[in-house]
Amino acid sequence: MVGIVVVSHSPEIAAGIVALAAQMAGPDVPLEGVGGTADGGLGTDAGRIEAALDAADRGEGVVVLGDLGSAILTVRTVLEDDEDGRFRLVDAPVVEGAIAAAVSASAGLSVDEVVRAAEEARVVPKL
Amino acid sequence: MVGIVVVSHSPEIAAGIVALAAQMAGPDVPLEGVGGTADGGLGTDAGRIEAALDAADRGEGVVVLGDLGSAILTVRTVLEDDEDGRFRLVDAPVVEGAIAAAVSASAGLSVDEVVRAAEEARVVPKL
Amino acid sequence: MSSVSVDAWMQEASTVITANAERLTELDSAIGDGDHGTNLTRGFRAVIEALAAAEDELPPGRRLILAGKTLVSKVGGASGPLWGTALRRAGRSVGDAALDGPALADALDAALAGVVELGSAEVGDKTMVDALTPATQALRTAVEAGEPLADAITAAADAAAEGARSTVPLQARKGRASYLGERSIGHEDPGAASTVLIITALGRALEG
Amino acid sequence: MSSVSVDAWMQEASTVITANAERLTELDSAIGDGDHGTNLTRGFRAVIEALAAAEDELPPGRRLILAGKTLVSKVGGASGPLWGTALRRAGRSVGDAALDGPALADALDAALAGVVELGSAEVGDKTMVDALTPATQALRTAVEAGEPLADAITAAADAAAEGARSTVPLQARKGRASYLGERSIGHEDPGAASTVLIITALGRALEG
Ligand SMILES: Nc1ncnc2c1ncn2[C@@H]1O[C@H](COP(=O)(O)OP(=O)(O)O)[C@@H](O)[C@H]1O
Ligand SMILES: Nc1ncnc2c1ncn2[C@@H]1O[C@H](COP(=O)(O)OP(=O)(O)O)[C@@H](O)[C@H]1O
Ligand SMILES: [Mg+2]
Ligand SMILES: [Mg+2]
Ligand SMILES: [Mg+2]
Ligand SMILES: [Mg+2]
Repeated sequence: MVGIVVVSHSPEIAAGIVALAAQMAGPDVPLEGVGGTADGGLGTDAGRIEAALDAADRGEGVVVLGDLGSAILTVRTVLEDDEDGRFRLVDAPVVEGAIAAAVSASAGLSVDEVVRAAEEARVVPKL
Repeated sequence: MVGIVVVSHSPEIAAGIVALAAQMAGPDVPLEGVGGTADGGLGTDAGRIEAALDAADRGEGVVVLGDLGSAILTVRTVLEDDEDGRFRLVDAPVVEGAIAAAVSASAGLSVDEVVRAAEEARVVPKL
Repeated sequence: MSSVSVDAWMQEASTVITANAERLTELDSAIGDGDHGTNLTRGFRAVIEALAAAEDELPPGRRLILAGKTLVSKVGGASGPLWGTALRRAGRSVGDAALDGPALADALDAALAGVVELGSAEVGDKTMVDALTPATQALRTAVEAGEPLADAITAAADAAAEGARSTVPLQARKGRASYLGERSIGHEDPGAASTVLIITALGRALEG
Repeated sequence: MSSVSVDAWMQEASTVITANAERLTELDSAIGDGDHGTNLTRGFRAVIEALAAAEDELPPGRRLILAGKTLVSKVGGASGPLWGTALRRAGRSVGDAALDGPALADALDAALAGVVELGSAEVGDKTMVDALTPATQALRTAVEAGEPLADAITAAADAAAEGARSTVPLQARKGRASYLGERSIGHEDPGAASTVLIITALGRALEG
C-alpha cells in the first residue's frame, strides 16, 4: 500500500491531519505526520522527516505533502539522495490533499493515482 | 480589521492553523479556531462556532474557512440567520487559505480582498 | 381530520433511531466515519428533552424550529445541520397551524428545499436527498388524491425505503463518502437509511 | 597560491552571524517569522561542532558536504535546506582539491545552481539569490582576470552587499515573505543580508 507523509510547520496540524485522514481512510494506510522543529517550535525537522519517510514506506511508494514552501524545501533536500523515485513530493493543499491521498491509498491505488488524487484536491469544491 | 475563523473537524488542526497564521500575520488580526465536537471527538460544534464568530467580529467582516464539507454545512446553518453579510464563508484550502486570509487582514485589506486572498490560495504554488 | 403531533413524531423518531443506531453506524462505517447512528441518537434525545422543557402552548411550527435548532447544536456531523435545517424549514412552513395532510406536504417540501439549498445534493448523489425526495413526492400525491393521512404517510415511507435502496449501486458525490470515489459503490447511504426511519415515525405520531 | 580553509570559513561565518543575529532576526520579523538570526546561529554552531569532530584528513569537499548536511538537519527554516544544499553542492564541486580561486569560483557557481534548483527563485524575487548571484559573478570575473583571491573575495562581498541592498524596494515572490504581497516592499531580505555575511567571511578564512 502507498504511504503518506504529512510535513507541517506545526506539530498540531500534522497530528490532526493524521487523525482525520486515518478516520477517513481506515487503519491500513501507512500515515505519518511530522510537525515542528526539533525543539518544538514552528518549523521543520529534517531528521524526523527522514524517519517518517522510512516509517511510511511499504515498498509501493510514499506520497509527501508539506504545508508551506520551507517544508517543501526541507523535504526536497532530504529526498535529494533518493533517486529511485519511491518518494513523491506533491504540491497540494495539505489537509485536503492528505485526506484525498490517504483515501486513495486505502483503496489500493498506485502511487501515480495517489499523487493525482492529492493534486486534484486543489480544485475539488468542498460542497 | 477583518477577522478570521477557522473551523476544523480536529481541535489540533484548528489550534495549529491559528498558531501558524498568527505567526505570519502578527498579533493584531482577530483569529479564532474551533475544532472538534463538544465532547472532543472529530466533528463540529455549532455553539463554539457561533462564539468564535462573535469573538472575531470587529465590525469589518469575518472570513470563515472550514476543512471538510460537513464543517461548511454547520457554518452555513449557524449563519442562516445572519443576513447582513458580515460573515463570509469561503471554499478554500483550510491551512493555506487561513494563512493568506490572516496576512491580508493584517495588512488592513477589506473583507472582499481577504475573501479573494483565501480563494486564490487554491491556485498559488507552494514554491 | 387527523394530523401529526410534532412531539410524538420526534419521540417516535428518537425511539426508532435509537433502536437502529447500530445498523446506521455500520452503514456509516462502510462509507463514512461510523458516527451516523450515534449522531442522530444523541441529537433526537436532545430534541425530546428540549421539547419537554418547552412551554405547552408553543405551536407546532415553533416546536419543529426548536427541534431543528437542537439538532444543529447537538450533532457534530453533516446530519446535524441537514436535519436541523429540514426541521426548521418545516417549522417555518407549518407556523401555528396543525400538521394535517396538506400542511405536512408543504412542510416536507420546505424541508427538502432547505436540505438541497444547504447541501447542494441532487437525486442520485447518494445522500438523504435520495430518500427524502421520493417520500415528499409520494406524500403530496397521496394527500392531493384525498387519501387518509395514515395511508399517505405509508406511501411516503415506502417511497423513502425504495429511494434508500436505490443508493446502493450509486457512487457518492456529496458528503464524506464522496472522498471514497468508486469505493462508495455497493453500500446503502446511512443518511438515506435514517431518513426512512424518520419518515416512518410520522405514521406513529398521528392523532385525531 | 592562497586558498580558503573550509573550517576557518565556517568558523568566521558562525562568528559574524552570531554577532549579527539580532539584526537578521529583526529583518526577518519585518517580513517573515523572526527566526533567521536564531536559525543560522544555531546552524553554524552545529557546523563548527561537526567539523571539530570530523577526522583531520577529511578533504575540503567532504568538509563542505558535512557542513551542508549539518545545516539541513539543524535549521528548521528555509535557510537550512537552502544553505545546506549550497554547501553540499559546493563540496561536491571542490572534491579533494584545495579551495583556491578557480575552485572557489566553481564551488560558488555550484552552490548558486543548487539554491536555484531547490527554491526556484530568480534574481529580483527578493531572496538570498539576489545576493549570491552577483557575488558569484564578481568572484569569477575577478579570478579570471587574475586578481589575488583576497581581492576577488572583496569584490564578491561588495557585490553581495549591493545585491542585498537591491532587495529593499522589491516585492517578495518566494519564501514566507511572499505571503505579505506588497507589504514586503521597503525591507531588506534577511536571507540576502546573511548571504553578505557568509561571503564576507570567506575573506577572513584565507591561508597560504
Ligand atoms: N451535502 C449533502 N447533502 C445532502 N446530504 C448529505 C450531504 N452531506 C452528507 N449528507 C448526508 O449525511 C449523511 C452522513 O451523516 P453523518 O454521519 O451524521 O455526518 P458526517 O458525514 O459528518 O459524519 C450521509 O450519509 C448523507 O446522507
Ligand atoms: N524559495 C526560495 N529560494 C531562495 N531563497 C529563499 C526561498 N525561500 C526563502 N528563501 C530565503 O530564506 C530566507 C528566510 O530564511 P529563514 O528565516 O531561516 O527561514 P523561514 O522563512 O522558513 O523562517 C529568506 O529571507 C530568503 O532569502
Ligand atoms: Mg458520519
Ligand atoms: Mg462525523
Ligand atoms: Mg524566518
Ligand atoms: Mg521559520
